[in-house]
Amino acid sequence: MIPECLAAMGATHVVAMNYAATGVVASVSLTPETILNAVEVLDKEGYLLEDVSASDLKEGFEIAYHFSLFEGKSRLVLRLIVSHDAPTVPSISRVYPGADWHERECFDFFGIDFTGHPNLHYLLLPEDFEGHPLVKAEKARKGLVDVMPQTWLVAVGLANPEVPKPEAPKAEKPEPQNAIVAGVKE
Amino acid sequence: MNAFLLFIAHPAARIILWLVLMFAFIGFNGLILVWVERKVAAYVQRRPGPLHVGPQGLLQPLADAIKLMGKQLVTPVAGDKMLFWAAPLLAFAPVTVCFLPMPFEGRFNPLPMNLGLVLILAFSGLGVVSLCLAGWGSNNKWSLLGAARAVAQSVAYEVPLLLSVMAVAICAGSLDLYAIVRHQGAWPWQWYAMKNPLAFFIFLVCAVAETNRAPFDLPEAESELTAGFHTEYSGMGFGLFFLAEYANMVIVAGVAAALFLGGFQGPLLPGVWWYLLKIYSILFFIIWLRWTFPRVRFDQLLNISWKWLTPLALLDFALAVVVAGFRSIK
Amino acid sequence: MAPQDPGCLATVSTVDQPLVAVPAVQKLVDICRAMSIWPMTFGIACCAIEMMGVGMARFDMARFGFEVFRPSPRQCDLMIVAGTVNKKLAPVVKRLYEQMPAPRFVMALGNCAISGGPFAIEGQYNVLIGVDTIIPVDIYVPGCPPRPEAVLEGLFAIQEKVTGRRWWPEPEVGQL
Amino acid sequence: MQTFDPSTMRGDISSIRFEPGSTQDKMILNMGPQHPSAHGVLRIMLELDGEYIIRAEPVIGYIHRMHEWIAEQKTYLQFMPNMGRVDYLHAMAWNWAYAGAVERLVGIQVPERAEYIRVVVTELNRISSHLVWWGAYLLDLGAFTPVMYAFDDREQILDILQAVTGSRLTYSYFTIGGVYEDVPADFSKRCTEFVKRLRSRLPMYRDLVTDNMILRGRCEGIGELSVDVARRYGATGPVLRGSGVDSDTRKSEPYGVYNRFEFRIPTYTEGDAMARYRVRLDELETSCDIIEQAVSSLPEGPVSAKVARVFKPPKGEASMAVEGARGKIIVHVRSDGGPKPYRVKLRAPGFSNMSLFAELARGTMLSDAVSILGSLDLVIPEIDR
Repeated sequence: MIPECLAAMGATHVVAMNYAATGVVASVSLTPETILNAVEVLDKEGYLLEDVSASDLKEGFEIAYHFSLFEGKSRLVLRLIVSHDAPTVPSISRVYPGADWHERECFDFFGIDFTGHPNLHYLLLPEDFEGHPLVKAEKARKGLVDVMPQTWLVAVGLANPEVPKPEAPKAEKPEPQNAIVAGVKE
Repeated sequence: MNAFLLFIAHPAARIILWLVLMFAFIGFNGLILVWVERKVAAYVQRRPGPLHVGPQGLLQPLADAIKLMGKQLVTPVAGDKMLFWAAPLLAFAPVTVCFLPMPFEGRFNPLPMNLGLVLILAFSGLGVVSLCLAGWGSNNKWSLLGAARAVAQSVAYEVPLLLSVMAVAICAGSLDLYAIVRHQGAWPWQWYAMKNPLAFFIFLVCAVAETNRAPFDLPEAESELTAGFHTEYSGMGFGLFFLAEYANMVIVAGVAAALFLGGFQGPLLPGVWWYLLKIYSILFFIIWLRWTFPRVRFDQLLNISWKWLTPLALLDFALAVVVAGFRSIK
Repeated sequence: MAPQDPGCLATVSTVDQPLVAVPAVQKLVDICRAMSIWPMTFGIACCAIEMMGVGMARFDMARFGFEVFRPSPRQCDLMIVAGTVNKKLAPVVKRLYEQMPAPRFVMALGNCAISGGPFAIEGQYNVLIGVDTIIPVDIYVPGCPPRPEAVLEGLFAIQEKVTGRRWWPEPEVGQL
Repeated sequence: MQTFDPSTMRGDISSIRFEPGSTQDKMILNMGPQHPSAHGVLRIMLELDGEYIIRAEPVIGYIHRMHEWIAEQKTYLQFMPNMGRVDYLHAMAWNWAYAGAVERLVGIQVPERAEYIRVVVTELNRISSHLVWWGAYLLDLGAFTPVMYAFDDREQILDILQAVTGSRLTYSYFTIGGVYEDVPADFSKRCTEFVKRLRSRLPMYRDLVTDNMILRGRCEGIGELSVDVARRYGATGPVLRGSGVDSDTRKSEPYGVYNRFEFRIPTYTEGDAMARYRVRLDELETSCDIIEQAVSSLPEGPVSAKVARVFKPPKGEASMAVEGARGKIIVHVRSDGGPKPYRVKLRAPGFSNMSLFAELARGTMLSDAVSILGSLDLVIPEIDR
């Protein structure tokens, strides 16, 4: 399932994901230092840049790069986390020029500073806009453990495989299942 | 009655009468042509077109004209005010002169002279000056681009146009439109369009280009240059350009009808009706072209002229000279 | 509807002396104005497609004199604000309005142009709550997007506003 | 022309930023936001040398409508209507991408009939989107008539779809777990009739428009795009297929019931505007094929799984890729277990395709820029979101 090229990336974690449930084949955890190398690896393999998105978490801004091949179910997500105080990450627009606008969009919404970006300024928002609208309030932020699927958390070591198992079904599985299938309150 | 005939006999009076008539004709014709254009467009596009303003929308152009007169006239602050307002007048003024030597009717010639064709060609060439001034005076980049295109286009298409006209003039042995018409007959096989179809074709293409009509409407290319050279004109400033465009169309159609389609010659009907019929057929053709074809690109436009039309026209001219030469020897 | 921004009052409220002060002539001019309203080709969002649709063969607004879509604001009579106006676009809309020569009309087409529509959420950061906060609007046509029939009705309403009477028969209920 | 000093220029920051000091012999031209070929409110700043483009920079954001922000304020189902407004020309695909992503997140099985209906309405919508593009592109090239014919055909589709969805344009027909309502009884018949009608019109379009010499002159060899550039910029959809890559989400990651149908993915290898044009026209036929197959095998049954109005999906994230008329649409949904999404990211194909423009337009003429812009098939609200 996991493409072999991912080994050359220097990733901290490579987790195979269930495509039917997430639409992604593998999740690769990186750091700002390794992202450029990782992207170059993907470029050599002929991956297409789908998008660069960010998300505001307790741990910092999570930046997710989505790549896929021309054919087959091959979506990869490269993710890395930068701190709220100094959200800097090298720009990949040198390798993938299409990332230029995606990174500017992340700057618009979250204020992430992509170093080495040719023209990092507001793309979608007015040039005299102040602030970054998708940054959440401190208490509205959730941690990685709250937004990531259990399998991923276990694989990267953020949750213990033994401990959450009895807990997790109570916390996540039965509740939504009930709400969805039985909830015929029209 | 006698007094009137005497009055008519005086050349100056004839010219004045003719000019008055022509002004009425240009104005009225502009209105009719706008309606015809919209109706033809609507027919091509399978929709009703103007329908409810007057019977079959006949009053629509009148409403447009009166509305345009009632609009505020905006002068760009940074533009050259004098040039800006001189341009539409200059676009319209030569048009009236061009109607003077037009052979509407064989028996009535307001200004007998043997240089009618030269007069028309000289004055219709003035039109591009007005586009140039409009583009420059507006101080608008779109206008400037439009004006630059207009000048290049006009220069490129004057050449084959003149050559094709000269081919006919040489055959007819005259530059007087009346003489050229008389040189042809009432029936299609006696027309220059049949005798020299290449010149006719070249003339038609150049005529469309000279009047800035689609597919050669680059100076005002809507989807590229907003409105081209008349981007900044409001109200009647725009209206005059509009009117001049339609009047120019009539002029080229009139010249084409006289040079190639036998002008006022025709069986049964009085000549003026034949002439109008021929003019309007050509106009219909030009309108039809506009609603059918996409626009050519600028360099393609120039290529068509310099690489195809000009050599062809030269060839045609040479042939005409040879033919005319042989005929004179006989 | 008075403009909420006093900045454009000066441009809106100046009235020139009429050239011909004969009521009959003025009435005629008014009718001509109403029968020849040229809209600007200025589509912003979803409503622009319905604005295009109303110009196309099935609805054909040319029947009633709205034939010519002019790309240059200098030659337009009607600005159809067809879509959401946000803070980045607002100065542009205002400038376009100022570039149009008088008499000019503005139609707010669709809920976004009227009131921000589905984007007028508490705490939102970018969308203008109605285009009438920056320019005066003559006619509001609600819908998301309005059907072409509604756009036509809106255009008729402008004619009615200019001339004081409705020119075309009311459509029968349920006919459409 | 007036001389001016950029340093004293007030106001528009984008223009000042674009102007690098002295621009002798060059002209800075602002195309849009109100420009006939800007397809909405796109603005392009151009540096021109005569009519040749030295540098182009699109300025977008004039119709940024905060969809991603709104998603965080609304419940999962409440956000659905926004999907019809992201890309109003192919609203069904966006509907599907979002509904599909949420369905993946909670693990809902969509009933068979709903899947088939989804396919039919999405393909109908794709045809209508391509027809609008076709008309608008030719309008850009200065042909005024084809758009009327395109809209004529499109109105037939809208008639069918409004009977199904109750709306002409901004559909919100999909729900989480199926479609909102069953199709009317004569749906299949009308679809078949429409396909027949469109097929009979396509040869006319080819003869009158596609084979026109002037049109070819305006399209062939314009805006040539190599596969590598397309890949690095993330171009998808007809833009990518015009460069010869046989890549279509309907085939590569089949969603819904697309793997049950036989259809051909048209590709052309030239990579120019004409190739993109041909791909889109061929896709009309592809869509017709799919509609015919789907309509003829439309199963009976419910059209929607039972899903509560407000529900809480498990924490986690899901992505759904859908082939839209303009390319690969992806919706990423991230849930924290609450009733509202934690983050929704919309991947608009037009966004990536648009970013190609600066690359393609360099060195071409102004008229070519218009042609390239049209051949990329842009819907600005989708780009700005």
